[in-house]
Amino acid sequence: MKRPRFEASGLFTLLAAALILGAVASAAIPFASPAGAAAKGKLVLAWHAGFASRWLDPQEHDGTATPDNFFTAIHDALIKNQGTALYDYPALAEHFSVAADAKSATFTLRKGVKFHNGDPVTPQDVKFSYENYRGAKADVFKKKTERVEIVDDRTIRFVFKEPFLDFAILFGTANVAGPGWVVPEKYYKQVGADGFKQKPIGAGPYKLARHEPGVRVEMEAFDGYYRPVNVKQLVMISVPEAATRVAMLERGEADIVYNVPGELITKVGKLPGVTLAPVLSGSFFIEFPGFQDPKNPFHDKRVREAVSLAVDRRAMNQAETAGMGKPTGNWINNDVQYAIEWPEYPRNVEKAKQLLREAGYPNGFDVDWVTPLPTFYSRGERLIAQLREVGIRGRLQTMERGIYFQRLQGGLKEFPGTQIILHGVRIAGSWSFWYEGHFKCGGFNSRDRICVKDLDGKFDQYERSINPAERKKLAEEIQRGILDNYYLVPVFRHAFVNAIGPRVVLQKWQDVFPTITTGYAYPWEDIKVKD
Amino acid sequence: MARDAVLRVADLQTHFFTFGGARVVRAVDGVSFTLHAGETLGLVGESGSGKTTTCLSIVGLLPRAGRIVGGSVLFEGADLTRKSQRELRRIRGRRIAVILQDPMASLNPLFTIFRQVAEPAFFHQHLRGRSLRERVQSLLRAVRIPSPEWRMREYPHQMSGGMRQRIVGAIALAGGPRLVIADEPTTNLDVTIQAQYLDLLKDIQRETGVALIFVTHNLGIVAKMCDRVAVMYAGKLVEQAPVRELFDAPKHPYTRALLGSMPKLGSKEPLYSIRGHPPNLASLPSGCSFHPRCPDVMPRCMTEEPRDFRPGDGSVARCWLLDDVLTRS
Amino acid sequence: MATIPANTRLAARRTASGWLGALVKAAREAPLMAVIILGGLVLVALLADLIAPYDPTLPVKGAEMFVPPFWMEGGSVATPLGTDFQGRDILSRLIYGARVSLVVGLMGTLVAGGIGTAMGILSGYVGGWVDQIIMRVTDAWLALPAIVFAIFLAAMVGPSMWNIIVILGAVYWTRYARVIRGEVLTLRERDFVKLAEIAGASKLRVIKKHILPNVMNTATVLASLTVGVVIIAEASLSFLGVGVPPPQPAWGLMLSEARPTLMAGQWWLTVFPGACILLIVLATQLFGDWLRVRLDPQTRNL
Amino acid sequence: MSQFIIRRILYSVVTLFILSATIFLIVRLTGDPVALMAEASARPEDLERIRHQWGLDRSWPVQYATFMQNALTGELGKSFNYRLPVSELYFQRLPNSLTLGLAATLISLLIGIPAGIISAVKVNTAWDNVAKGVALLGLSIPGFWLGLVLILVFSVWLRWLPTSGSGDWRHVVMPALALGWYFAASMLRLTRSSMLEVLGSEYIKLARLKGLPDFVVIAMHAFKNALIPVFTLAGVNMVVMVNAAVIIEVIFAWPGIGRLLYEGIFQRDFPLVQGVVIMAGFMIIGINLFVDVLYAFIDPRIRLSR
Repeated sequence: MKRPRFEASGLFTLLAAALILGAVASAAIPFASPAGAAAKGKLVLAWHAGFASRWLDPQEHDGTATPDNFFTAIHDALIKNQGTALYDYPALAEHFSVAADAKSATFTLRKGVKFHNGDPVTPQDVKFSYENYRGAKADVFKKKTERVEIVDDRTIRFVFKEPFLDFAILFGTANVAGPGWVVPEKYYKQVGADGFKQKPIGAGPYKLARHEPGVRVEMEAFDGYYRPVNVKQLVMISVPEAATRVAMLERGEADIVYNVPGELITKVGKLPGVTLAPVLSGSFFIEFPGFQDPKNPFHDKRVREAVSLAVDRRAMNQAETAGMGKPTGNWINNDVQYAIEWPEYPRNVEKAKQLLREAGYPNGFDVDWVTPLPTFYSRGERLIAQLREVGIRGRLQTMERGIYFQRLQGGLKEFPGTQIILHGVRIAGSWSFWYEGHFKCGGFNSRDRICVKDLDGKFDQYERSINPAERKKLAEEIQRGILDNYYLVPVFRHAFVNAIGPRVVLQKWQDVFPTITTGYAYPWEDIKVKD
Repeated sequence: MARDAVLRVADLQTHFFTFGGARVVRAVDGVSFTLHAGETLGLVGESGSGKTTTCLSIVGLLPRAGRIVGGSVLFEGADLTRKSQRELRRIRGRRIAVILQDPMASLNPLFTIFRQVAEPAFFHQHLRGRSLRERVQSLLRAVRIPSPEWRMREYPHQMSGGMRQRIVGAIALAGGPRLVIADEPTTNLDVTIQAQYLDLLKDIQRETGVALIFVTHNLGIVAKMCDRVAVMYAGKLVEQAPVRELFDAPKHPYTRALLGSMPKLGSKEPLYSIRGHPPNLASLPSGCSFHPRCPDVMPRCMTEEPRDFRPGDGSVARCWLLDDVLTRS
Repeated sequence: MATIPANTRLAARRTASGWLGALVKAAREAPLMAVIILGGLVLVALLADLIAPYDPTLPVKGAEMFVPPFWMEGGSVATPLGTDFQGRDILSRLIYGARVSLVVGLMGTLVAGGIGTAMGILSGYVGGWVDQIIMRVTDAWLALPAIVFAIFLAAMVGPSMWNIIVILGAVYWTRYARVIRGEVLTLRERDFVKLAEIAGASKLRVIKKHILPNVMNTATVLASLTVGVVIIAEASLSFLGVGVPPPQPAWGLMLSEARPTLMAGQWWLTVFPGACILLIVLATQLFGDWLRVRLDPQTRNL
Repeated sequence: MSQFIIRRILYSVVTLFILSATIFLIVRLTGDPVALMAEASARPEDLERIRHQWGLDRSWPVQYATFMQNALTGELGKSFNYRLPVSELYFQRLPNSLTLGLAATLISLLIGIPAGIISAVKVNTAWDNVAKGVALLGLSIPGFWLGLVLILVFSVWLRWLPTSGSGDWRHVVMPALALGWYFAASMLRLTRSSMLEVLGSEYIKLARLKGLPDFVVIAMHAFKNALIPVFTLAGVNMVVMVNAAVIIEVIFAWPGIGRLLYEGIFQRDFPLVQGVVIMAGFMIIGINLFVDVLYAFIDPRIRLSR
């Protein structure tokens, strides 16, 4: 339903002002905004982490999953991931089309779309946002883009040097890159990049009311938004301690709580009026660093298969996320382009032992270290206990988060001897980002720990190919190659369990967490609160 | 005596109970003496003989484990041992004052001289403002403090030991007391200041007619200051006499020993030192407590505790020797 | 002692009041309570391998997670104090935890005491610019948060119990140094030290012969007070995720790992480790109080 | 007096220098911040870009020189994470930390000192034992456990107080109690022993012999003298409470400096960590100076001798 536009010319605003004064004096009826149902009520969201101010500026999107909360609240993009749309939900752009040869893409802006400060969203803003973008994947866009043409007062065309097949996915996925998120050029230049991060202006459903860096962000409904905004005040508070978040929920101080810890899932589920929202999130998988070396026990495919057979994915899922996660087949989440479905791996301790005997390890072997993704140490401990049952004896190695990532980027030399890494990650957009970051030789995280030559070769071929059908075939071939040879052993997709308080209107939790590509509660404008 | 008795102590007993009463120390064991206005009584004895405990018993400020278990202290017609703390507080500092031994520690380092001298007058005489200031200045002049209006604004650490002891003296007088107890006031002063201080006390006594108990172990001071002397040993008053009689004809062997161990100007005789060491007050020797160290010890001394004998020259002594002398003469 | 004014004629009477006073008196005479608790803990720590029913780092075969203590409904005698979120036996973890906490507590105090005493003596006795430098370092390091050290060491060498000991030592030696320095300053003026110097003793000899023995009782009293502080600090580091690394059972880690369960009603997962920490700190404080009075009344003002 | 001030300024400069050098070095040894800042699918050249952007590619001595140079002009650099000048971030959070620190100090004083006095005056009685028990309890309960129990009881069950966050006075009560409780115990012990020592002194005996009411003897004469060591401890505690209340701030989601530092350390936000620690250094110097001036005000002996 399109809301009637309110073309406030100078004269009319004066009249309206007089009207308001009269109304207030007489019966203090809340001044109904020209749009349909007025936004009302307040929603408080308790976060599990601190906010970094840089997350308020899409121009410096850091590629992680968290900033999309703020992008979707304060800013808006031409096309974005929302609901079941992976990347192509039309937002600021009424419609868009990608040329057949994928060498250009044209977007037509919605009429009368405005920024919070009233300035209209113009193609020049879109051009500026795209060219000035320096966040994640900025180099990919720069390398492949020829120029940005402003066709008329509502149309922009991006012309590429060569076929840019992944353009739409990169451009439209909030938790991958940010050039598609439009910022007001005049205001951005006026306050500068850092000033913008303190008082951002966007075209999103909420405008910033108050900002305590790292602690609290208060937003108010922007009535000029092209979709109805239900909740008047949206408040996000950073509450690092899980127990406190649950207490806030119990006491009604918070309406939505992110990341309820494993131990509290059952209890929170039983709280009166509270609904759990177990969003399938990061995928946890086992990596065998340096298995290419013949001396490494995991060099033998049967040993790797034995590990897969030894892992009790159901028990892990039940213990860690109260059964709300999903034991996986493919280590790549199914909500990304070209990801293949894969049946859940079976558990068979006897077959695992038998495989180990065949591979020459009748009474198992010792693993120097089992290193889980930091703070998920309990999963590491469970994995060790399960592997011990088949004779693979490992010891837990814990690290502080910063050091863990630094070690990963340090490559094989940081993981000498026989080691197992239980890594967990969530990347949106395309399966190729997973492969490139976590499997390819020289990838950001995988570095030189895996390096399967033939699969890397196919991946280069995939990157060069411009024929979508060929790319899809190659993508499936590569993924099957990984899973058949157990180069990586998927464990389970853990559930990022959130909790929704009694004041939020919903039939099922998916009403508040509709977007499948994220664990967060956007689009914000659709959330309703009981008054 | 023509003058009325200010203080009459009869058979005072003060014991210390430690370790839950298991160990009882009879610090003061039956002490009796009388004190008249304007008179100075010297209380003499080795350390640990009960001198200070006697004084504290009089003002009712015994340390935690101390208890008065017998005898009476009559002062201005009332027995202080019967009085409650509240009543005693109205007497302390107003009717009975005490001068302590260590001038460096007797004054509160954080308060001005004025405040500390003014407190008794402030609380007991309820003097305020101008009259209080004048009172303090007159007191300081009485103890011969130069330019009192300036000095009273200063702090204790800005004054010498002698000056501070005079301030303590002024504090003692602030309440207009009838009895002043000076507990070894000059021990910590060097000799020249000591003499000045003693003259000062003498002048004050003459002007105010205040009764004075002078606790010391220095017999030289006793000779100079006191009218009567009481010698204490192991919690008991072994001899009591006017100064002249005591120095000329000491009755009790312990008194003689004390006098013997006092160096005299120009004499070449070896100093006499009492053999043994002071008794353990928790387990006193049988009979006369001094018998293990007494040069004239008799078998009787070891078994029977001597009683007070009055040879008639105004002195009292608690020693069986006197018993024989009396019967013989 | 404070002077309680005497009152009227009284027969001899006991001074202590009621059984509480007697208890304290007993505790003050010989630190019965402290000796019992500490002795018991040391014994438990030494015999951990024998008395602990299960391996503390592995889940108990066939036991569920979050099993309550045996006396509660759903509890079982096989796991008397219940199981944690990994299904591991809490009793065994507490027993092994005693070993870790004692080692961290004692060794941490030793490191802090060692450095602190040395620095204190150095700055107090040698004086001059050495004193200034050490004092300025103690001032400066008061501002340094322990977590920075913790992560720095974990980064360089990998997290381990010994890291924690070094870190806690590095953080708490400054408090030691200040107290010991104050002590040495007064000692230095004392006659027997002056005489030793006049007699030609070298600075080192004076320190060894005169300063150190006199400082030792202050150091030991401070040590007894620091053990408790160090153990609680270890729990705090675990809370921040940089404490003794899992799966090693340490009381501080058990307590901080189980804190969400406090909200979930499974109180025993935090109460048992918390009670153990309370016990050991109580014992060391009592021992400290007794030591303080016993060794030297002068240290009463610590 | 001027000689005293010059000496103190010299001390402060040396202390700050040592502090800044230590934190500069240690923070850099905790790891490379760029690894955390870059996105999951970044490439090596991305890392170089970020490293250059923040000047982390220059040698350490050069970085330290620029850091100190800016610090002297009060500019503590810009936080990687918040893109705000560190000083601005610090002063935004400082009032919260000061409120919490003061409230906790107040609690520690209001509980610690009176209890210390009572247990000193009535030594070895039931009161004394109760006070000693409270002190022991205080020293042996970890702050975060106490914090969570407080939330559970007062906020979830009794619903009297808000669970966390900042706002009106009701938000401060529980965090201040959880933070102040430990320091109340140490304050109690020190007050008790300091009072015991003073009550045994000659001038207190003389004050009693003057027949002054007990209240005057204890509250005026004794307490004022006992106060000096108590103030030193209160000063030191105050600094710790403002800067090291990270655990309480995390539990109660209190927007203080402790949390800022805690997140800064984990995210290797070098300028933020360095800036906050330097400011903590300033605070220590300031409070030490304040306590010394307070001494001179209380104790005439000090006022004249310096």
